[in-house]
Amino acid sequence: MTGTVEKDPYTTDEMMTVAASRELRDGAVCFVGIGLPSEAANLARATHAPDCFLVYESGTLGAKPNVLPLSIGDGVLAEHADSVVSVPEVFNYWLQAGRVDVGFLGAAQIDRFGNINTTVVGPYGDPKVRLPGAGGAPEIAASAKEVIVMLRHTSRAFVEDLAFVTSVGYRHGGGSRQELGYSGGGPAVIITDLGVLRPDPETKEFVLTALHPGATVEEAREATSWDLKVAGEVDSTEPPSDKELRVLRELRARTERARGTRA
Amino acid sequence: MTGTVEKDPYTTDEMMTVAASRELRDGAVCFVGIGLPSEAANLARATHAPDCFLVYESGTLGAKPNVLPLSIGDGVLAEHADSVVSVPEVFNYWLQAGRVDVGFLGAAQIDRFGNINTTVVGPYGDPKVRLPGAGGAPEIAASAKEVIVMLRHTSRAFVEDLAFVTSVGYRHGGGSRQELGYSGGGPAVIITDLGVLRPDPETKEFVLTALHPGATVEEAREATSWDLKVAGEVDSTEPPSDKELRVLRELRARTERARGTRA
Amino acid sequence: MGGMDIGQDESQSIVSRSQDSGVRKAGKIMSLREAVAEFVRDGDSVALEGFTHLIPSAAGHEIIRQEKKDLTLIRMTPDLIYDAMIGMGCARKLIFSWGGNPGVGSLHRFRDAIENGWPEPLEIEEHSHAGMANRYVAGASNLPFAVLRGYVGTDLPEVTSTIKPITCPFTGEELMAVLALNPDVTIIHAQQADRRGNVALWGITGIQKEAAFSAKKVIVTVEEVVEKFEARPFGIVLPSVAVNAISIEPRGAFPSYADGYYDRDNSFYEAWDPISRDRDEFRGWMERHILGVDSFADHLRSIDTEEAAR
Amino acid sequence: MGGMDIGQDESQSIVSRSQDSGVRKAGKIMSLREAVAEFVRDGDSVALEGFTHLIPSAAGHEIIRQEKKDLTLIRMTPDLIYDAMIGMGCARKLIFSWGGNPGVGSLHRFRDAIENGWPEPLEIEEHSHAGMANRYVAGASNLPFAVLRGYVGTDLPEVTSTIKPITCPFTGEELMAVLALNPDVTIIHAQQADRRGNVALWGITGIQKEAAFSAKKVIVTVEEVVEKFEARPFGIVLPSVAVNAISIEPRGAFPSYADGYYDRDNSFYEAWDPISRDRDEFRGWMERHILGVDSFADHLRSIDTEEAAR
Repeated sequence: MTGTVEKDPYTTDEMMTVAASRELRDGAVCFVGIGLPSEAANLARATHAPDCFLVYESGTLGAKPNVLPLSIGDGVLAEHADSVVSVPEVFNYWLQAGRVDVGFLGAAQIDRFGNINTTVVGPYGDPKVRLPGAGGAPEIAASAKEVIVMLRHTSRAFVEDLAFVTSVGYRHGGGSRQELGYSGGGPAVIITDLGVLRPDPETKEFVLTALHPGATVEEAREATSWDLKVAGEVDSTEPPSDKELRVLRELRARTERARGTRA
Repeated sequence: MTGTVEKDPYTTDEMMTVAASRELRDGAVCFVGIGLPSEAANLARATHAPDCFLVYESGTLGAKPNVLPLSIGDGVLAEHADSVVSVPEVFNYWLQAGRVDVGFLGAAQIDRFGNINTTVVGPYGDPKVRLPGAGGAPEIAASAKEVIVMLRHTSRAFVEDLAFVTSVGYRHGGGSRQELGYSGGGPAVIITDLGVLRPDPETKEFVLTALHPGATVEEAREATSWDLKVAGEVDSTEPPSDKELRVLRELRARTERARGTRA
Repeated sequence: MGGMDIGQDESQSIVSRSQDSGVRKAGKIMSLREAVAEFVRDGDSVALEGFTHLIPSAAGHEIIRQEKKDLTLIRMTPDLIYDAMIGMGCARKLIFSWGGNPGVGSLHRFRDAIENGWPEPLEIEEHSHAGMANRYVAGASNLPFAVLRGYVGTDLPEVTSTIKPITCPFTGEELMAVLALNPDVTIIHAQQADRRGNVALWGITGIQKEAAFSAKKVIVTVEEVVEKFEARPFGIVLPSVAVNAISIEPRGAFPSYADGYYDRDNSFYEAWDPISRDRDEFRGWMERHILGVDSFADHLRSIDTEEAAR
Repeated sequence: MGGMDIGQDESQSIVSRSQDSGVRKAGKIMSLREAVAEFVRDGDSVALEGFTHLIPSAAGHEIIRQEKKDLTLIRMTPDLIYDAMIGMGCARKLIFSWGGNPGVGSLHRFRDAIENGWPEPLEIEEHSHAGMANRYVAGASNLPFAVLRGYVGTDLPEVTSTIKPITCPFTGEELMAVLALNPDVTIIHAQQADRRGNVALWGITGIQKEAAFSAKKVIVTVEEVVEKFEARPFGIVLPSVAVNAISIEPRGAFPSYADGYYDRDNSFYEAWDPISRDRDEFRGWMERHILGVDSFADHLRSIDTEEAAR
């Protein structure tokens, strides 16, 4: 409101969301889940990628939510969508057919090749923690042309060995993913609260290629259970711009207001 | 309009349509084709079977045409339908799923076991007459709980050996149809312009069980290339009632008027 | 075997199994109590579907009130209603693809049953969403299996016996087959029925059509009965011949959405977390608000009263 | 091999085959002449679908005018437009399930080609409607085959190599598999497009969605472009990212129906019988009314003029 605008501080989640949103090219067909991916995709749509085509697994095609959906079945996804189809149709005619350019995935555990566990911690038949399960993830991992993984960087999440392979990344690395016959290219990037990891072109092992402002290589190594490889030159992520932060916060505020009137 | 009503003469096609319409029980789910079957089903709906549920292969469910459709894609089928679905859905979720009680079939050739040819006369690779082909018939024959066949009785149609089996009736007779694993019961009746044929419960060979008024056993035998079996007691079809004829002719007249304004 | 023995059944027609006469009776309006009593039997496989929109909560409560046992519960996204049914001991087995409290966190009763066998051991059969969706499609199509590109390279085929490889007879390619789902009963919630027993859904219609068409018997709860349906973008209609029973249950999808009627009550989803976290707290809540009331309408009043008393 | 080599292709993604960049261009409006010139190549497999409603007649004429050759024509119900294309020598092969003049009789050019090889031999691959519909579904789903209960006991598997038995890996049951269809180009006619390139169809929508989604490239002719679609019962919308080109062709489905715009011109269907019965008569009519005009609009004027002159 005043003449000069101070640079706002921002949270690590905001940095993650902004970094993910920047990965989306305008016009891309994005398969979006609820939570941070939905924030990132809608931030992109409200900033540099107005023609981003959002597909939610509940069957909304070209969704244009003005507030963030509370769940995959939220009416705001259907309201301004170009089309609404059945769940089999969105998985078969869109995802499996190779029409999705970018898919988002979260993870409870991830390994160095971007394989993901969202099923169980501990033995399958006698679990320590029973997680929600597969949902749409295995086929997003299989068929989206590329996958953006978003998760917080902790040594419990970045593990040497997955307890369960729910969704395939680069499998055992190298060319081993291709043997499975999937059309999707695999995880292109892992965005955490500390930085950005991208796969080595040959080995397909994920390498730390950028750090968000304030994060250090040491922190990233400590938050990774395997011996994390670090790029020769580690980029520094551009902090959220004023516009990115403003648009993201307006989106969240609108969402909060809408939630308030709903309960 | 006057006090007494004279019995109208009627055509053999009208007799066929009326006889077929009487086979439809109220509430039955009927899979209907264009032409005589559509006339018969809509006559039934306008007389004794108002809750007959008409399914057309173009995807109209619970169609209630007030005039006869010109083709399977006619708007009158969609206009008052309970639902309109895709072609895969009508074949998979309705016909193949066993939801159809009665299906209608026509035929270019039929044999003593109710197998049907609508594909070709002469060798397949060097045809004498190329017929339209299968359409929806093979799966109606396979999956409708029962099938009503309507065709004119001629020795060219009622043949000893089919040139091509497009749709299966009782196959080689006896229990040979069951070996194919189809859920549908097979052809329950053949209605011709001369009379009615029904399958022998054991051999499944079609037997002349009724004659329409004016037709003779001799005529039916002459119009059948195999040695036609005749029931011990041949019923005489009840001629079209005044109401049946009036409703059928009104339906046709409405249809003619509608066609006239369309061209 | 609940709903899993499909394909081995001697009759290949889904519909004929549930029909004694050749001619189908159209769906008739009856109370939800009657519908559940008549159509849901102990040991049945039961699918309550609604992909976070139009969740048939009222029907879930009625099953709990009628103390149905040994059910095989089928649902892509087992959430609050399945958490409650599992915690109340209705389920012997769960077939699912994602079990969480959407936007909030864990399903504590679901986790307690799987992790600790409370109140009784829960057999699980898990798939991906695509796998579950295609299993319903196969079931609705009266086919014993469906084919998809998925599962290869994951650990799911090792733990789920209803996933098997299949080879394309034309190209030789290997794909994955999943066994069809044909629930004994499917229950969905829809916005409207008309007087002839047709059912209209709109907004996100998810997997409801396939879940209904794959089942031997179908119960639909609706917000209201109307004279005539309006045209709605992307609305679907289930003809009455595909429905066995219709029960009028306004707000029957609470706390989820019913497009055109109400939005999700997010505070209830958040409140479920503490309600369900502790076994005794859960049991007490269930006794007060589900077992101790006569209907879903009474349930809604009872939670409003408790809310107001705070 | 035209559209039949699907599944053997190294890329398993339908869409990526037709896209050079990672990001898809939305359907853009261009003249039908441009669209056919750009997207339909000699030797292509081409599906013009519309299940007796919304038949893409204007596009069929344009293909004839551009003298496309060696096409593999795919269509469940080859009718007047395919009769014309076959008679004009556009087709090397026909993939179909029912070939007739609906409500009138035979397709004389179709028969002449199959019975007598005129104007050139026509290879045929025939299925049932259910088989064709499921082939499109498989194609749209990027699967190499579909499964159905059918064909067993008929002579069709003997003459059609794209039908083969397949065994359920769970139940051991034998069913029939059909090879997926993935046309190089699918062309449909729809009622409306909006300015962003989305396409709306309503009334009987048949197999058009699956035909479009199974194809590598999609051309849609429309009655008109509107600002915003209205809600229509059972209407469907193809998002612009699934469409390559949109051409505005009012009455483009003549002589078939376009629900909300016009009904079938039955007299034309009847007139086609004598027009197409004789080779010279047919050829002359084609020269006057299709080859000799510039557009479908001119075609409609030319037949009106001939009609008026009688």
